[in-house]
Amino acid sequence: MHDDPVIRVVSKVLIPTIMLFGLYVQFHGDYGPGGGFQAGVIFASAFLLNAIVFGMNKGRHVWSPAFNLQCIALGVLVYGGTGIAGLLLDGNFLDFNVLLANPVAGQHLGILLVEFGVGLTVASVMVGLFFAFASRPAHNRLMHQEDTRLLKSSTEATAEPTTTGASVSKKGEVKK
Amino acid sequence: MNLSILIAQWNYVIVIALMMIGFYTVIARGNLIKKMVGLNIFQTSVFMLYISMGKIQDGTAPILSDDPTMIYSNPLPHVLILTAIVVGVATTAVGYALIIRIQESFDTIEEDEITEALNEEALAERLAEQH
Amino acid sequence: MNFFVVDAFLMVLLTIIGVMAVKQHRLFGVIILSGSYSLVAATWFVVLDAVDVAFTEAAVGAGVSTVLALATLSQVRSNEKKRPIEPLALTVSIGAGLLLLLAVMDMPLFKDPSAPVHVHVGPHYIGESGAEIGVPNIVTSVLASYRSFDTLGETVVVFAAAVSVFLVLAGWTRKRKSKDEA
Amino acid sequence: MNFLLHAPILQIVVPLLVAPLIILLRNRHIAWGLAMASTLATFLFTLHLFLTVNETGEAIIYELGNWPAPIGIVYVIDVANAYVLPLIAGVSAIATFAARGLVNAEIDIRDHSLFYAAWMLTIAGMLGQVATGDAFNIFVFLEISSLSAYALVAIGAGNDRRALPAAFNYLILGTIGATFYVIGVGLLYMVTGTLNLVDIAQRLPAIGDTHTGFAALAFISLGMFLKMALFPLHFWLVPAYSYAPSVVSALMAATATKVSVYVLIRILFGVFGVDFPGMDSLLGVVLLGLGVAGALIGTVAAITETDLKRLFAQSSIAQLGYMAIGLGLATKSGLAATFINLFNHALIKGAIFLALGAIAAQLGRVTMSNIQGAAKQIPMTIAAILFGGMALIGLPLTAGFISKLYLLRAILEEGAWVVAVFTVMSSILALIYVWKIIEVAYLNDRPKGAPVLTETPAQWISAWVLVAATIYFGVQAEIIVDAAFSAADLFIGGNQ
Repeated sequence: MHDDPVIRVVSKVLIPTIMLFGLYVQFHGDYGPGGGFQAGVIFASAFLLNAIVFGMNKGRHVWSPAFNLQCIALGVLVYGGTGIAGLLLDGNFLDFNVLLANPVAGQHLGILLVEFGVGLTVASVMVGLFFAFASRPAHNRLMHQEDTRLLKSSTEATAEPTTTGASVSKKGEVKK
Repeated sequence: MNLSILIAQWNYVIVIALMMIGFYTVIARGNLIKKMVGLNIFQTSVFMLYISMGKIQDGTAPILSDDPTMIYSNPLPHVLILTAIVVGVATTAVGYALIIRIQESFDTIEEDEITEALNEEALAERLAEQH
Repeated sequence: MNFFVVDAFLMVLLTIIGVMAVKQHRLFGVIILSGSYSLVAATWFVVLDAVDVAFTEAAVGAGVSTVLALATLSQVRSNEKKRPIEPLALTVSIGAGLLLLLAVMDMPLFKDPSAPVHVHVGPHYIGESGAEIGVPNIVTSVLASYRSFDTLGETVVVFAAAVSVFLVLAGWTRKRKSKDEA
Repeated sequence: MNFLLHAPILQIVVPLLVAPLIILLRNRHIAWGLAMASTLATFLFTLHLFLTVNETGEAIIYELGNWPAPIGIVYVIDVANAYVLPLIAGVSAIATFAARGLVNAEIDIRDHSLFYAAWMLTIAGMLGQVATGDAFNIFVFLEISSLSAYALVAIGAGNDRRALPAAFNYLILGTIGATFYVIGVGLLYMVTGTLNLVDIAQRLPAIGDTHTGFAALAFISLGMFLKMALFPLHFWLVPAYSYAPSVVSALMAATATKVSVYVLIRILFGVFGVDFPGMDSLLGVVLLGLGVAGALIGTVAAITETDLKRLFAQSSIAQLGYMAIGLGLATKSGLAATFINLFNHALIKGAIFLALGAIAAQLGRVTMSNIQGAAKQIPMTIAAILFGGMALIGLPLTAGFISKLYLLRAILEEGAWVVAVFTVMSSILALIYVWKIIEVAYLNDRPKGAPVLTETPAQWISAWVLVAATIYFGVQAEIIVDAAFSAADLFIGGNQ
């Protein structure tokens, strides 16, 4: 697919637009429909488009799996941290009124922060899920190759499987 | 049952019918993907039940405007269902991940074939146990 | 009247898609029908004033779920094994349906402004959220402030889904981690 | 500021936020340390709540975001859930301690931080369900704990591929159960306009005898029956417990179904109340009948099993049957008996499954044939299983005896002789499978060529902590009995 110039050019235009729209949905959620969750999904779709058009490896290069996993956790922590902040400022957990001197301003800040947390987690989870599902066959093939090497190198066909995944793929291997 | 009420409440009646289509698919179908699809239909229909109860005569979307006479539909069911949709997709993702692993281990996603494989294994174990 | 026509049309459409999805044996068709079911449901949500829900349902039910389903489909047999109607399952689902129909008997009328949901807690959100939170979208106010803890739970559910899928599939994260730790 | 003032929420938030922290740091040693520290902290918080609530006798209401009920979500800690929370937190802390060894043995090293994250989420989800005072919040936390539990069960596929279909069935039935619960809550919300449990309970009597209320009751009960694996909706439980990694089986067998039982009690007795129309037939016919059937069939099924994890999973079905019988009596003493049983059974099953885990870590599976004569090689581990088994039968000096005693007393108060006979019969039948284990492990010699089993104090200490607790609460039963009766008192007033 990455040879098709039309798709390449169109997606180069589309990807930033989708991201911009994602940001709009994220921050306009106070005034119209939208919010962290919807924005997260939209934002993620930009990354998915990038990965589909320019290849999985390039896609993974943009947002590395390790960093992605950290973003997933970070979003939840931002949300929870906002709650804890309310608690430290002598309010209850998730009390936004105490965040700033003016309760309504505090509510605004609180909502902004938690929506950001939701958006961050959702966007990274969606990208993460996509890679986890889409890379599965390639990953499997890799494991199969390793198993074949293992089987060749040792005469024992019952070599201890090293990982949970490998034990499964080994069964498939033996079947063949 | 009073038929006239059912006709007046036809909206709920159809939602219930949809729910049961989904529910039947989950419990009756043996294909695991079909089960997940049934679950999706079942849950979406439950969302519709909630949204139905939030609707009010002549209401509009619950986004405040300057017009004080405006009637808004109840936002609470909307919030609950937003949460429920997210929970639903989370379950779906885990379900599909399990289906992929089941396919790799059992080479099928038909429930009866999996059960057959399981029974064979259990039988073999029982025989091994007796010896 | 307009509302009735659109509502009825979408409801009928949903029923047709639902029945087709159950009867279809090609899994690709089943998944696409399931996605379109969510999409039509999203449209229906707009008609019933639930714009935020519609947005999410379209993005998630029609989008994410379908993508995940197709990713799964690419690795399995593409047809469902045909099987006869299960009498027990049919009885159970009809029983549950009848129970719900019974519930409809005493339900507050559809769109009735005097229904409990429209007089008890809901009006507080509609009437006071402007002053208490100052955000025009009431759904956002309720979601992020009044019922903020539910939304924290929701975010954690998404997080849990990611953790669970990575654990189950043990795909790319696992590969990276072998470098870091093992 | 005083952290203890926020204990009602911190007990949930600490494990909930430790999960992402574990992922962020991604070091398996830190992961275990964090899990251990947070479960301990949670246990202390719940203990503090238990003591405070029992001292003052008043419920603690914690308003999240400072929004009062029913506008916002509130957490309500009363004598009933202050009794359940330390149990869950305590068993979780002990299981987390045992996890150090068991996880190393059974789970791939690269999955450890993910595992501990899911582990913490399961615990946080269970605590949240128990502590919350909001009907929809129960659903959210139920899903947090269930979703991570599905994955935890599925990791068992590293040892046995049957964990995968087990996890999938668990997922489908768990989701159906949760969706039924949501339907029921929706119907309740429809007629009352509120989601706060106390508020619903106050508004329900005014609604009167409606079909909608009855359907809500039916759907919530069905959903919870599925979640608590009440016979005949129990078929997901046995595979899920037996193929999950040992430490997961231990946590789930000890706590997961108990949480659902508690939620059922809270909704049935705390929201609908015993006088709700249709309640008498649900309790007196459905719960009592299914309870008796479950108690008998679970025990009989346990006798036929040769795999010990499966055997004790089947016995859980029987024990859940006893709990259902207690609820079905619809009396204060019946409810108190269920509360006692809930507590004791959690300790017993936790002990048994942790001990089984110590063996499974070496052998992969624990069957009657591969523990032949094991008592000589691993006396402490086998003895823990033995004590657990004796407590399951209900022999004196164990906590199981107290459970059976109060259950029988409650049954006889109602004059339900038939139920009493069946309950005793099921207990006596339980003797058979415990005897089978004694025979195999103590009276047989270890066959030649069988793998040599070893044990270190680190492996059996956690099981023995729970065994010691069963014995302690079997002798010093007053603490539990008093707490259980005051919890029951909350739901069924003194006139009954």
